[in-house]
Amino acid sequence: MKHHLVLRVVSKLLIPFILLFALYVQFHGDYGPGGGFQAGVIFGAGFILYALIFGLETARKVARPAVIRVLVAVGVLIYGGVGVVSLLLGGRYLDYSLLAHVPAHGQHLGIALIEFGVGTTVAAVMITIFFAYAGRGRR
Amino acid sequence: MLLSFLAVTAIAIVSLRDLFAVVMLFGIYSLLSASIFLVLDAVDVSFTEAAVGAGISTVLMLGTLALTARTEKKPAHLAWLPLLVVAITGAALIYGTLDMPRWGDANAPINQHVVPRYILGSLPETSVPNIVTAVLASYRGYDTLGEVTVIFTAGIGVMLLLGNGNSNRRRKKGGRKR
Amino acid sequence: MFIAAALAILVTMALALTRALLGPTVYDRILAVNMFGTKTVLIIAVYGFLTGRPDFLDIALVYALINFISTIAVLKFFEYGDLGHAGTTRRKRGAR
Amino acid sequence: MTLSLVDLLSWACLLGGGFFGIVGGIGLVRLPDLFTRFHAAGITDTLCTALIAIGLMLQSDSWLVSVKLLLILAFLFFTSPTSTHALAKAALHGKLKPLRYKGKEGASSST
Amino acid sequence: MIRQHLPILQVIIPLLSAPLSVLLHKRWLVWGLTVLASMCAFIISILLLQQVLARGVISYELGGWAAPWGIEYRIDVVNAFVLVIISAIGAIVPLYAARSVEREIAADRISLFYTAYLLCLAGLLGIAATGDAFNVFVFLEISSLSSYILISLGHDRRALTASYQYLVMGTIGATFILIGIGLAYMMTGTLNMMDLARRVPAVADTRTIRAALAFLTVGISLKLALFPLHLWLPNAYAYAPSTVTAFLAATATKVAIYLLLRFLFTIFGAVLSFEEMILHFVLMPLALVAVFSASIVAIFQDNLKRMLAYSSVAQIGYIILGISFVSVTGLTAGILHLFNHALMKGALFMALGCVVYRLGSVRLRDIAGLGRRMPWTFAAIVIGGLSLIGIPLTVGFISKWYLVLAALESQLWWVAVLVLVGSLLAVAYVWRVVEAAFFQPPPRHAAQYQEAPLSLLIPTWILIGANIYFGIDAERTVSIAQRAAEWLLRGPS
Amino acid sequence: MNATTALWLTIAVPLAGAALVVVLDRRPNQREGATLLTAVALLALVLRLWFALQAGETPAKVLVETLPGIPLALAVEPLGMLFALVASTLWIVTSIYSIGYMRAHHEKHQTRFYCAFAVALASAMGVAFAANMFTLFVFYEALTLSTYPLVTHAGTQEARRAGRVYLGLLLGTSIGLQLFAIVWTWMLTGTLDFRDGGILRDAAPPTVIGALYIIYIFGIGKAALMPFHRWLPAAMVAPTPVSALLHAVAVVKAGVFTVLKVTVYLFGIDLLAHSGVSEWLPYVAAATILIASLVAMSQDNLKLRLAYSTVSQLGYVVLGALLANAAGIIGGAMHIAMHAFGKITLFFCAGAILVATHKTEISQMRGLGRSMPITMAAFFICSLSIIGLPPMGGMWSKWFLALATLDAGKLSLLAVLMVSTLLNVAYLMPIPIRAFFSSDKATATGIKEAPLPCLIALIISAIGCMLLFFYPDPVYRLITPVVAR
Amino acid sequence: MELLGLYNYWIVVFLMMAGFYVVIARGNLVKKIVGLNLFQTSVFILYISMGKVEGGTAPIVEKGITVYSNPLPHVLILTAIVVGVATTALGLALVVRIKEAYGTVEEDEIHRQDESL
Amino acid sequence: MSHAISVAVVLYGLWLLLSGHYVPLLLGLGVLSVLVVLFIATRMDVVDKEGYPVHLGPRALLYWSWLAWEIIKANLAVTRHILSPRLSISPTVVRVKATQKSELGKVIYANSITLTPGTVSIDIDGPYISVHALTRDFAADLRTGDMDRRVTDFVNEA
Ligand code: NA
Ligand code: NA
Repeated sequence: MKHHLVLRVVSKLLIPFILLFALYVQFHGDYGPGGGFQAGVIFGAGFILYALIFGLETARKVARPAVIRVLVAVGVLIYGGVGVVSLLLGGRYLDYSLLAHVPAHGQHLGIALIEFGVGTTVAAVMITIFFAYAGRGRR
Repeated sequence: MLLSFLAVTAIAIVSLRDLFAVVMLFGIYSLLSASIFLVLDAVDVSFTEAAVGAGISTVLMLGTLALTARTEKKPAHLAWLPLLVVAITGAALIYGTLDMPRWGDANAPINQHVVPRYILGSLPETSVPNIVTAVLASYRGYDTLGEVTVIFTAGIGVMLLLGNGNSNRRRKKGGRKR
Repeated sequence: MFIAAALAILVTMALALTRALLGPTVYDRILAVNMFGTKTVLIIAVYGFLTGRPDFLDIALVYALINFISTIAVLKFFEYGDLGHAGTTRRKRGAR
Repeated sequence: MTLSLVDLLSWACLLGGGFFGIVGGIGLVRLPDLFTRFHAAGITDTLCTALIAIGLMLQSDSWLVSVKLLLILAFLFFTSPTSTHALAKAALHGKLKPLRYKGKEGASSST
Repeated sequence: MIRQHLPILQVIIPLLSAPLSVLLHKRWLVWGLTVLASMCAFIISILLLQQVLARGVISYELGGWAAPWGIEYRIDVVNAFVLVIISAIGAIVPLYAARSVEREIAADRISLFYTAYLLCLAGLLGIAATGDAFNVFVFLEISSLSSYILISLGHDRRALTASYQYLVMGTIGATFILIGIGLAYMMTGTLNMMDLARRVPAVADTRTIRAALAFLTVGISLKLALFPLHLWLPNAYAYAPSTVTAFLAATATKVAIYLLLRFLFTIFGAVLSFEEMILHFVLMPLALVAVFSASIVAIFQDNLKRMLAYSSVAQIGYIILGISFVSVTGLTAGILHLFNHALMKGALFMALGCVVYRLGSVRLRDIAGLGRRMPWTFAAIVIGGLSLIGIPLTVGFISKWYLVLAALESQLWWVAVLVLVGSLLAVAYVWRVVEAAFFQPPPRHAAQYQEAPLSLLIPTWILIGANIYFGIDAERTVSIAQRAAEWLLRGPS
Repeated sequence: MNATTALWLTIAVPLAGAALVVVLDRRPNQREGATLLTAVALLALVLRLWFALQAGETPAKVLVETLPGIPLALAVEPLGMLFALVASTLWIVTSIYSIGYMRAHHEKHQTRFYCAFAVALASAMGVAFAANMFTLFVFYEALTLSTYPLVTHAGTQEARRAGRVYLGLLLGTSIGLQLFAIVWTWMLTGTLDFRDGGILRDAAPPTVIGALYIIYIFGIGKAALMPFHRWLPAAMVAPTPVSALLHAVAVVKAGVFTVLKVTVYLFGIDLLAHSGVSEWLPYVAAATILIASLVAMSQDNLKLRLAYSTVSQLGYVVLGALLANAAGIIGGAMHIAMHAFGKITLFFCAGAILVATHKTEISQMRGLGRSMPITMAAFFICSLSIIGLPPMGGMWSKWFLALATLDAGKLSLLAVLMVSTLLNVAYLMPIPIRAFFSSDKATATGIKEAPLPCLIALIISAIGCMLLFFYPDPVYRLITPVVAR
Repeated sequence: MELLGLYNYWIVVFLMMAGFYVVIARGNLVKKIVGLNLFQTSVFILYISMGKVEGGTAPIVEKGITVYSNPLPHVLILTAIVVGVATTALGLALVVRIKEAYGTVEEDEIHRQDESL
Repeated sequence: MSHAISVAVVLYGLWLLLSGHYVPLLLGLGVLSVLVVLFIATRMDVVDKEGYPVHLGPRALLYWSWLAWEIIKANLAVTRHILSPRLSISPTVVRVKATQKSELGKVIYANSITLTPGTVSIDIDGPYISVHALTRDFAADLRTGDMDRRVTDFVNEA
């Protein structure tokens, strides 16, 4: 759809906004609706829009599958890693209270970290899935 | 009102054979559910359902339609057995609803046990005002680890089934046995 | 007053739903669904005010966003029959 | 309960928005073909949306809320013509012919 | 310090190894990691069982949140035993997989195959370890999704349809479970299993709780392939890669059965489940029909994997039968068979995998006379088959013994007869294989077939050895199963 | 050597022999050597145990506690000793015979054959020395499974079908009925140990006891009580040494031996006598005796005739057990030994004829006595033993059985014994008589005796038959303690 | 009021059963997945309904608000939605592969092909 | 480069508008987020004058207010048609020339056409835009070229 003038121009305008919005949703999930999962979906949606307009090959150059594949795993590892850190700090698995001097702050930090992990994996998986579907069509 | 929209949409989804229309209607269904979630104060759920049901699921279904077929074959006959199964299941559920607590009852067990701690404790214990986030990420953070793992699993699965979108590297082995 | 606006939007949604069900062409359905989506955005905004917690407008924004992207995806599907196409060579519908 | 000017204005906006929404809806159902229905949808996408958003903005007491409403409005104003245009284009390629007015002698040029 | 964290390490070691394996990427590294993780899980499960036997229930509060508020891992003798079963099979399978997978799965998919395997293992362990009803659902889905993936990797295209069918039925099951959990939560306000158990009696006479019980039972029965909800199983097992079949057959349905036990006995309690809801009146006939219909269908299968798959449906029938006696002996029989059947089916499917490795086929007519060419493989099949029949000195006998005993104790002598007659049906299908492999003339090209490689045979024979060892010295397993049964039926006393 | 060690070695040695046979797969001479060596070693071990028993020892060993309260355990007692003696003695003979037979007959899969043979013997030892019903059942099943490859040895369609019948009936009865009865017994008594006087006394009302006993009797399919006898004639497709083993030593004797054990040590003859079962159950055995004899008469195939003869003869042992008195038990037990020697010789003869002439039908054997005098003489001698005529061992067991029917006051059963003796004469005697005295020379041309090992074997066993007439005392003395206590 | 509350549940039950019916009665593999989604989404509505508290608002702590709806069902359903979309993605991927292998996504045609093998 | 910076500023402004929580952590995260977005957007090659017409500046307001008025007028007109009992419409398709040189200009023109009810741009083909009009009056209005001129002025390409 790259030749599609209106779409191309409008989506050029929108995509950075969508991505930024995704990050906003990521980091404000503590205060309002949203969080890592929703952010990941929106972030992925931004890439999906890009791929829809500019084509899969272009999109694959921007989001290289090898990198995305790593990110898929990294998100889970961030999440699980926070749990392991809390184990190492002497707490139960995923007990964030020990991450800071004040338990409540530790909790907040932990929540932010794991939400980030969630967002990473979700976004990467969304992109992966879309690429896989879109790549299957041409033969 | 929204529920009746939903019912209409559901009936249409059941009866239409144009799969494309079905997918579009499913998008509406999701959007409507999301609105209902919002009305029921589940903002986070509404958020997610909109992004997932109306967004991702629709796109995935379209992608599948693009790769498969657009219309459903006409069912050969009315399926009595499934109808019976559905009727029994539905009856069981209706039976189950008969002793449910009154809708919206603040004194229902669901609102009296366990949950007050979350509502009162979320801010002081986790300094997160969004109780849903606090419960999701901390009190029941382990569930969410599982959830991320589920997504991860789906990613792995799609990679294994459909490849990673690299069109140059088509199935080398020449497909499966026919 | 919010209720009046909400009801009006609901009626609009009902009309859009009618069109979505009637068709007759897929494009009619797409149009109807798209309109249904934007009206959902509105009703969410209004509902926020109705319940006195208007700070959930992010959700409405997400709806608008998703609505747009799905519409584009649908159209892409209809123009090219797949979602990964770069769009340099256009394929006739029904070629598959 | 006193009616302030702002309230009055916002209610007018809300009601107006609602009105145009319904009109658009009616048009969507009533008009004869896809291309004419675009115009009905256009009503709901423009004036209906704008009026309701403005009506709500007038009601909000936090500027943040107003800004977000404005953002939503702006977003819709960018995307809705875009999707409509894309849809029309797709329909055209999908071999869908617009209904032509065949009343008095036509002045329309060909596509 | 590590000791107190064993319950969670049990699950997160394989769980986190999965994403780690994606990072490692290289096939042999991933394999190494898989072996390491599954071995760790096995060792941990043994340690946990020891701890539980010595000191009673272990509770582990995740995130440091106390039980009804946070998610709790709660290991008692029942799930400690189940954990051992799963992780034991889980530790052997990767050893076996190394060569088997090489033959059956495309090279560029193997490393992700191990990722999916680790996820499946973690999911199953998670279901068994958790003390939270909703957490069950989450880990159920991890294991289910990964098993759909694993099944779909089968070489035959029917693996795809089998996987799809399983996906649909599994999701229906999971949704039923979700409904059940929801209804139970609605009436009690809690998701913690122990808390549920405490609070259910007060609302036990409500229709909602009954509906919850019904939906949970049906949903779990779908997952455990109780007749007539078993339709997904034969194809899934028949067309999945051999390694996957061996693993799933030995573990997946077992975990579902554990779940059924947990819900019926611990959470809803035997009184509600059986005295009021008289579930055993439903379960027992279904179990018996499963034993007979599936065994008879098994006799007529040409594809041996399919034959064993139907046999699995029958064996699940035995387990459910044991449970439906609602007695200590019956439960002992059920739990014992849970363990024993894992050993036999694991071994048998692995042995069939050896056949696949050499022949690429498991049809009856293709194995004619190969007993001499592949003596160890077919000897394993014979011993596994004997175990399936319930010949003494194999684990199968131990299960049958307790089943018959339980039936007689419940004054149901006819059920005891049926159990034994069912074993004879097993003779029928097992013996077709024995006859074909050893007493039919080999085809002309048979000489080209050699014995399967050691890396396949050794894991297979470890399990065969276990079949014999635990058949000869069943005291330990029996006593654990008995304790588990008493625990389920009478609670901590 | 310690008697306890000898006890578990009786099982370990044949198993080791089986392993050795497999290892020596490619070297036939060494392989057969290993078989013989094992057989001799086993006999030595059994004799060691016999001496121990005579010295008043009762060696016992718990191998492993399989289930709580149900160990896999061995113990020596008189009935088992008798069975073990018979089996281990005849194994040597059969081994010698097999070597000649298998080689002359160019059989394939000989390694499998000798291996299964050895495992079967180990199982038979296990049956003989089982200390409880569970252990007995374990080895009983092992015996079934280890003899299956022998039955299906030929691998032909017919052999496979016979194998199915064999396995189906033996496993069917043992799993379907015997195991059921065992579990029931365990539930009633909490033990499965063989004890003098039985364990079931006071455990259940007489009707239950009766029902349980019936299940046991029919569940012991190896005893070939009608209608569960079909496996035995079907198994005749097996190579002759196998038939000899099955019909004389291991399998069928294990069956009737189990009946005796169950009768004596689980129920106790006193209990049975009061339960009412012994009122009518002996008639089932009697019917088996008569019907099988009649069927035997109608068979032209020699092995089949011998098989039905076996069915009939097993009926004697079962009858002895069912009569549930001292004479019956002694008679039954002795008949195990007597019939074993007699019948194995007959089978050896049948096999020798087959090897030498490739003939299987009785009608083809006229005049064969002139070219195979030794074989036919042995056949004649042992036919006498089966019939129960002096100077053959078979006489003693029939004597005691007759006494038992009198003790039980069942004259009709005595009549059955008489009639059956006549029937035995009718279906056995014509064979040697026609072989020697028929003038049909056409069949005899160019035929020589069977290979030497075959001859040696059948001579030894025929002599054994005679010795048992002149020296029945050891057997008698071995058995009497069982009923004396 | 009592009945009205139940009435809402009954509609949800109807929706669930509509989805369930599509799953088990229809032969088109894509439609089955749609049905599955319908079924699950309706179950989500059931859950969320039970968490609603009369007079309560969204569970995000704000000064001056004391009555919140029950957040726990929301948390659970968030997870369930994610699980649902994961299942959908996987199911549809399977459908794509089935189409490639069989050339159809109709259950009966697939059966026919497998049987004729 | 300067363009990228101005885009970054716009994006950060957006962040601030969205956020509503002005604590150092979130402000910092905002900076980080903007940088990440900018990085990705640059890789995507979407940060150019076409996508981000920040250079148009205040003239936009002027154009938008004019457009708003047009939209209102058109809305009322279309409403009249829809609600008229006899549905007095006369749909036509016309081709109008877009005089803007840049693609951005054409897009603004096309979207403006669509945004005003009564006319929908249905295809862009070189310098020509095909427009579907609900009635011939709408078509005629468009053909005056008033809107085209204003767009061209707005993007400063006249
Ligand atoms: Na959140
Ligand atoms: Na317009």
